[in-house]
Amino acid sequence: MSEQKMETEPFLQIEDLAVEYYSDGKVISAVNGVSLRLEKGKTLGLVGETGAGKTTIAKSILRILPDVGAKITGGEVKLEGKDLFKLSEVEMRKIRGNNISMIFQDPMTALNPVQTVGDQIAEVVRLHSKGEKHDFVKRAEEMLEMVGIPAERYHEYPHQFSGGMKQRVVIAIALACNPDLLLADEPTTALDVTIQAQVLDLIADLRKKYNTAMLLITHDMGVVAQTCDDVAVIYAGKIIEYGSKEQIFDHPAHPYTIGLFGAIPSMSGDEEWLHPIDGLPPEPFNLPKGCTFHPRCPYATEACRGGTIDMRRTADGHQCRCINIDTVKKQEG
Amino acid sequence: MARYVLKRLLWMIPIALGVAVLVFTLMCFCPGDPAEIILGSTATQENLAAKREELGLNDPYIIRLGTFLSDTFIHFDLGESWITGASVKEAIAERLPRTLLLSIIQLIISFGIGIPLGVMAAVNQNKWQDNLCMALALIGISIPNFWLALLLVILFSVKLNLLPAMGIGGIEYYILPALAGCTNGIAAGARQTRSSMLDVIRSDYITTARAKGVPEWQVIVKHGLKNGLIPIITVMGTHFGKMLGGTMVIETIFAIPGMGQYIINGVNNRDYQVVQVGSIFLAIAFSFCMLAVDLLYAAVDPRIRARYAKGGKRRAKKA
Amino acid sequence: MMVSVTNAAVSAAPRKKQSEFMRVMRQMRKNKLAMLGLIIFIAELIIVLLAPFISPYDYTAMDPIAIRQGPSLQHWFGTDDLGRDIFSRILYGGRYSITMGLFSVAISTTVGMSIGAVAGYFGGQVDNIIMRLLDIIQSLPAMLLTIVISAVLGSGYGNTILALSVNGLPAAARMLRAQMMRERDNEYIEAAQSINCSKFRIIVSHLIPNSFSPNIVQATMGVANMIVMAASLSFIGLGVQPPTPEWGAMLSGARQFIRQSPHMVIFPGLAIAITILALNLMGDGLRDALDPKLKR
Amino acid sequence: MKKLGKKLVALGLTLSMFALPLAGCGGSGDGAQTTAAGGSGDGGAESTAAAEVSGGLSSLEDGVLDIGVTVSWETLTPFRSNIANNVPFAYAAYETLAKLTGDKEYIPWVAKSWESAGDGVTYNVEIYDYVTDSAGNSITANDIKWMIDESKEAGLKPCFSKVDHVDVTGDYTLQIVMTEDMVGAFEQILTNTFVVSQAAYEGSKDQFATEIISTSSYLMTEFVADSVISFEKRDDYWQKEELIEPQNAANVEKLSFHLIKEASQAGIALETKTVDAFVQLDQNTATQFEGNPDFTLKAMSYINGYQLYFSGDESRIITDDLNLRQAICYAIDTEGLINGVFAGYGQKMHDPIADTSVGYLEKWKDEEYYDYNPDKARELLEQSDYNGETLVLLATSGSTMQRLCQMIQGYLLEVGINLELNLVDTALYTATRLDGSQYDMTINTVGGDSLPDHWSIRYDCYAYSTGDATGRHDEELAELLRTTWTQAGFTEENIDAVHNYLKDNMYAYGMVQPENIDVWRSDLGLQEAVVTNKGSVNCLSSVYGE
Repeated sequence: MSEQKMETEPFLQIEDLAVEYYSDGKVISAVNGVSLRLEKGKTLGLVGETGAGKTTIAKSILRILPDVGAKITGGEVKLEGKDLFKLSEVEMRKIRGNNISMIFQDPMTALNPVQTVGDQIAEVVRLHSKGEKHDFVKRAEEMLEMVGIPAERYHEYPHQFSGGMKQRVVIAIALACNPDLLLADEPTTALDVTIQAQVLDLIADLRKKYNTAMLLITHDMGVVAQTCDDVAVIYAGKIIEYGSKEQIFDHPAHPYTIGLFGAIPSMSGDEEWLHPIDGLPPEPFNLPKGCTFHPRCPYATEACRGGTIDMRRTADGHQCRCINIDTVKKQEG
Repeated sequence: MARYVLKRLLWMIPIALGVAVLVFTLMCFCPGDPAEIILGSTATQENLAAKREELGLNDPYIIRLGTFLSDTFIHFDLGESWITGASVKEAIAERLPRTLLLSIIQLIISFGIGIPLGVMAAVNQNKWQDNLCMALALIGISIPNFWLALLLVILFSVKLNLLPAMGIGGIEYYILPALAGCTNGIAAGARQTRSSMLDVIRSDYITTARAKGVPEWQVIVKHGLKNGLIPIITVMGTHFGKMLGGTMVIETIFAIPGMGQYIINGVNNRDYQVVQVGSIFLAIAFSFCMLAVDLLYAAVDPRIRARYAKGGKRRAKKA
Repeated sequence: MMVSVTNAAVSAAPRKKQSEFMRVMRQMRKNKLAMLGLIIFIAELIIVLLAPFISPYDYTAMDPIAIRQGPSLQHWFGTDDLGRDIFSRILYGGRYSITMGLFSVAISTTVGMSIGAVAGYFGGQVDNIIMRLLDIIQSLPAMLLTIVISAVLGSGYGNTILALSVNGLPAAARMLRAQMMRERDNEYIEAAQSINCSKFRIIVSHLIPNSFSPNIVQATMGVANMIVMAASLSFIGLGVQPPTPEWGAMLSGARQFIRQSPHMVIFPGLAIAITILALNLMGDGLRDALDPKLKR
Repeated sequence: MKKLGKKLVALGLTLSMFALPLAGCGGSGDGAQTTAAGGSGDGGAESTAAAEVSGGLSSLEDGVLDIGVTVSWETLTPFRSNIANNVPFAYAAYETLAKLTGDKEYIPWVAKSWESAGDGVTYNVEIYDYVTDSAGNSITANDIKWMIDESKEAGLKPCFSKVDHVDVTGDYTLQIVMTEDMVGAFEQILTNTFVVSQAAYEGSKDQFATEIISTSSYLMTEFVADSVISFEKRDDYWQKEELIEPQNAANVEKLSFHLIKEASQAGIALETKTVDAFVQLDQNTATQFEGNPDFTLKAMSYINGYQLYFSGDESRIITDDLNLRQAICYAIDTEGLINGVFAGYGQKMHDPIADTSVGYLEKWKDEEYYDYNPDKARELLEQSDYNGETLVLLATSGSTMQRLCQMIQGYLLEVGINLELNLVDTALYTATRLDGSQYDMTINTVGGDSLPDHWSIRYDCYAYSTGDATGRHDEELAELLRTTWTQAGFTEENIDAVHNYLKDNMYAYGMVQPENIDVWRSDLGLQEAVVTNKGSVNCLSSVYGE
């Protein structure tokens, strides 16, 4: 459905991914038709409000959606040409933690409280590499040093570490087998600002070292600006704007993206009022027809309410899912 | 850790003393005169009076309590049963292991069957396995164990002639009594495991484990179950008391000469010595098992182990 | 005085209680199985209360011809070894068994909560002594203590209730104390202290209403345990004696005929099992409705 | 709704699964007949299907005769109280000077002979001079004297308190002097003095608590308190073959007695061959084996009957109301009791004392003794000054006693007498039975080897501080009793006089004398069973078909 066909196969290709949840009788379409592309070593920022389906996308790439209520109902995810959804569970397990790994949002609960920190790292190494127990321990100690934790603390338990230190352990686990793709699900949200910077720098150094591609999920535009190459804005399970960082930051085309930028206090101008986007994100089980943003969009026209809204190319070449790009561009100017 | 265990062991002495005083006082208020029971209905008044004097029943309460406590706790002379003259120490040495063996087998079966059932129910929640497990658990809790004991005897000993219906001997003698006694335990274990596993499965470190490529069953058992064990152990600990009590009834049905029958006969025959000393030993054995359960906490959860190591001031929350 | 403390608590804050009660009921209605349990239990209570009118035979009438007959049209549950109709005896027996369970739980919960309240609020030495006493009582298996006490008090309906109520007591006290300890550190208690509420008022109108919900759940399950315990007591010859048609006594009396006329053993056992099943369903529903995070 | 449906289906599925055991034992219900089969009225009848006598003890798989019992010893000490002294293995454990047989005569055992010195209190006893125990110690008169003195001092068995002193008159002869001339007192010493070597007893590590060194023809091989006790025949038994009385013979190689108190398990133990025989099986459980060719039932009169004692205490209305007491006796249908409670195994009594006691006159059985007659009962009730008060019946809470009391309650209600049951456990019963003010009637099974024995503890108003056993003060009856105590006074018309006095004043009403039932595997080929004085088969000395 994307306009131009890239010459070489992209490193990671997601086509029309759709995921539905079932809870007491109601069907919730968390992700309905998401297509993304990521080059090797590059970073893609996935930005949107909570509940827009960001984490679901990451989890469906790794196929670790909690199977009680969630089901992938369509689309495909190709990693270096191989469609992950076609793989058997055993093959998928070889990829998890080895080719693709994930960092989670809340470090406080992301580590197993009854297992030593070192063992948790050694476990992922053991799963994906041959060798004796002491090799894995050595590797785990290396990773601890690499993320700035003294190796002596190998045998300590998660409750003996601070939030920031725990996130470092999670990162050590994720990067222990030098994965090709790193899915970072809001890695710094639960940390305070000073620790946030250290963690981001740590991720950046390690990625440069192993040339790891990263899908960064966040709702913090500052983090996107600092680390991402491309940006995709997601709203109610659909990508509504997709382009390079410069294109999105300099010329946001979709009213929602503009609204997002409007909600950030900019250091330069002294705005009396921030412009929050009025209204609330739509109920996932009965999404509005046509453009899902039209109830909250100041530029909504009759056309927006009906029919499917496709991605359009904007002036500077990035894509946007809005039929009134021109009128919006004129007024925002 | 050793400090904590020592503290708990020292703590058992006042508990044993407390139990001794409590049961002694209770037995004093028991109607019925032991002398008449011993000598039977054909005894003359002089016989009875002599017997009462010999048993010291005429002394005031405080003196009798004093002699009893000094005999038991200082001289470790556990005396003889008033009715049969059999030494209490030997009787307990013979019977306590049987009752404890039966209770511990029941505990192990309850853990052994209860937990996997609970995990299976939690893993495929709301599927047929879940409903079946929970229905089984509900039935298990509802059936009184002595009634089930009778039915099991009919089914397995009489109809199928597989297992001995009564008496003591090899391990096969303990299967039916243990089975009858532990259905409540299995049911409680399964229900508790299911509810704590449901909490655990939704937590983040399970997703982390899955993201690491850990096989599903390892995720559930190694990561999930190990974290869910604390509330399960708590329920099992409290349930062990009920099981030990239940064993007393099961013993009467399966003609197992254990502590239960011993104490019940003691109470019926107003055999004060047997009931008092029997209760003390049952209480001590019970406290040892509860201590073992508490130590299980520490073994399973490092956070508690840390608290114990730090002088163990706050004992693990029992609620 | 202690006993009245808790009754006063319930009446002292009815308004807040009402909404709480409604919320609990709404939540219970959602849980189908809990409603099933509630319906079965209520049905049992009604049938048992109407026993004199709906039981086909007088439960003491002996019919020397129909000794130990299996279930038939005239006698739905068959007759026992003295020719009495088992169906009517189970209806009457329900009065004894269920009320025994209810009363003993009521006593043990009330007294237990009073002790728990005192220990919970005053803390320090008082709490320590009470807790050590409870340790001693709890270090004995409940059945043993009940046996000794029922031997002291003698057999019979009232005495057995007292004997049974002893073993639920430590658990109720401990539970309320633990809950109160948690509630005591909340701000609204400090607020009440700051406007120098008397200690008594704080316990009655603030601490207890917020702490006793787990006790309710435990009480529901407690009734089931007490019924089984009462039946086991009769089984070993203590507790209620056979002239009174209590289910446990019927079961105990009938067990020697299990080979020739098993129906005498099956029906009382089933009656006990169904009552406990209903109570457990209610207990589960109540626990989830009252405090979802309390999924102990 | 779909979710609930699935839950209910699962619930139903498991319910049916649990119905399996119920159906299992339900199925058996129709197997054995359920109606109470009318048992044989007279005692001692064998109701076997005429299975031909075969196999004998050789058909025992493990060569051990396993016998189920309902009473057992917790300790094996020879100094015992009267509790559980009717255990079937008593004869295998210890021998006594003499043995009281099923047909009420004293046969010599360790004692060679004994005779009274004429003054009614002194008796000379001679024992065999070649008696040895299993450890090889030889038994002399000193051992016997030591045993009697020790037993008297221990005060466990009241019969020894009637011994004044014992003198050794020779290596194997001794003289026993009683405190008073009482019929049967000396004989009780003969049958209750265990023969044990003093040296062996004092050398034993725990005074024979868990081991036995006795002169018995059996050696105890295994003992687990409250569970099992096993014996093996000794080959070095001291008595010469030809001098062994048939009641003392040792005809079984290996024996094992299993304690099974649980009523429901007794029948099952027989069915599952856990035991090869059961002594004193509960009558209702025994009906299950009637007409079953694999099992032989042997019913014998029990030594005691169930007696209804009326209170003699002034405070009770029943004490002076003879009409009320007689009305109660006529209101009780003893045949109904026999069928309802003892499944037909029992006989109506004609005196509070059972017919197995020494001194029982057979002619009493032909006399009219308050046969069931509700109209007469109502008539007597009119004449009595009873107007609706609730009488109290005190009894123990054993399962048989409970059913008996409930039936009596039913019978009295029919004629218009309200009765309240006060069922208590044994300990409480022994505490209140002597206090006549606590009850109007009490049921007990008081026996006694001989009549005076029974009478002295029940009706002698000088026996207890409160009068007789129910608080009655009847000097005239006490005089009458005393005439029968001495050997000389133990004549037929004295006994008859007491019988008629009790019958006319109705202080106690003998209701039902149940029959003990011993159940045996038919292939053991039990021929003529030797019967003990307690009314059950003596498993040691009985003859089994070879």
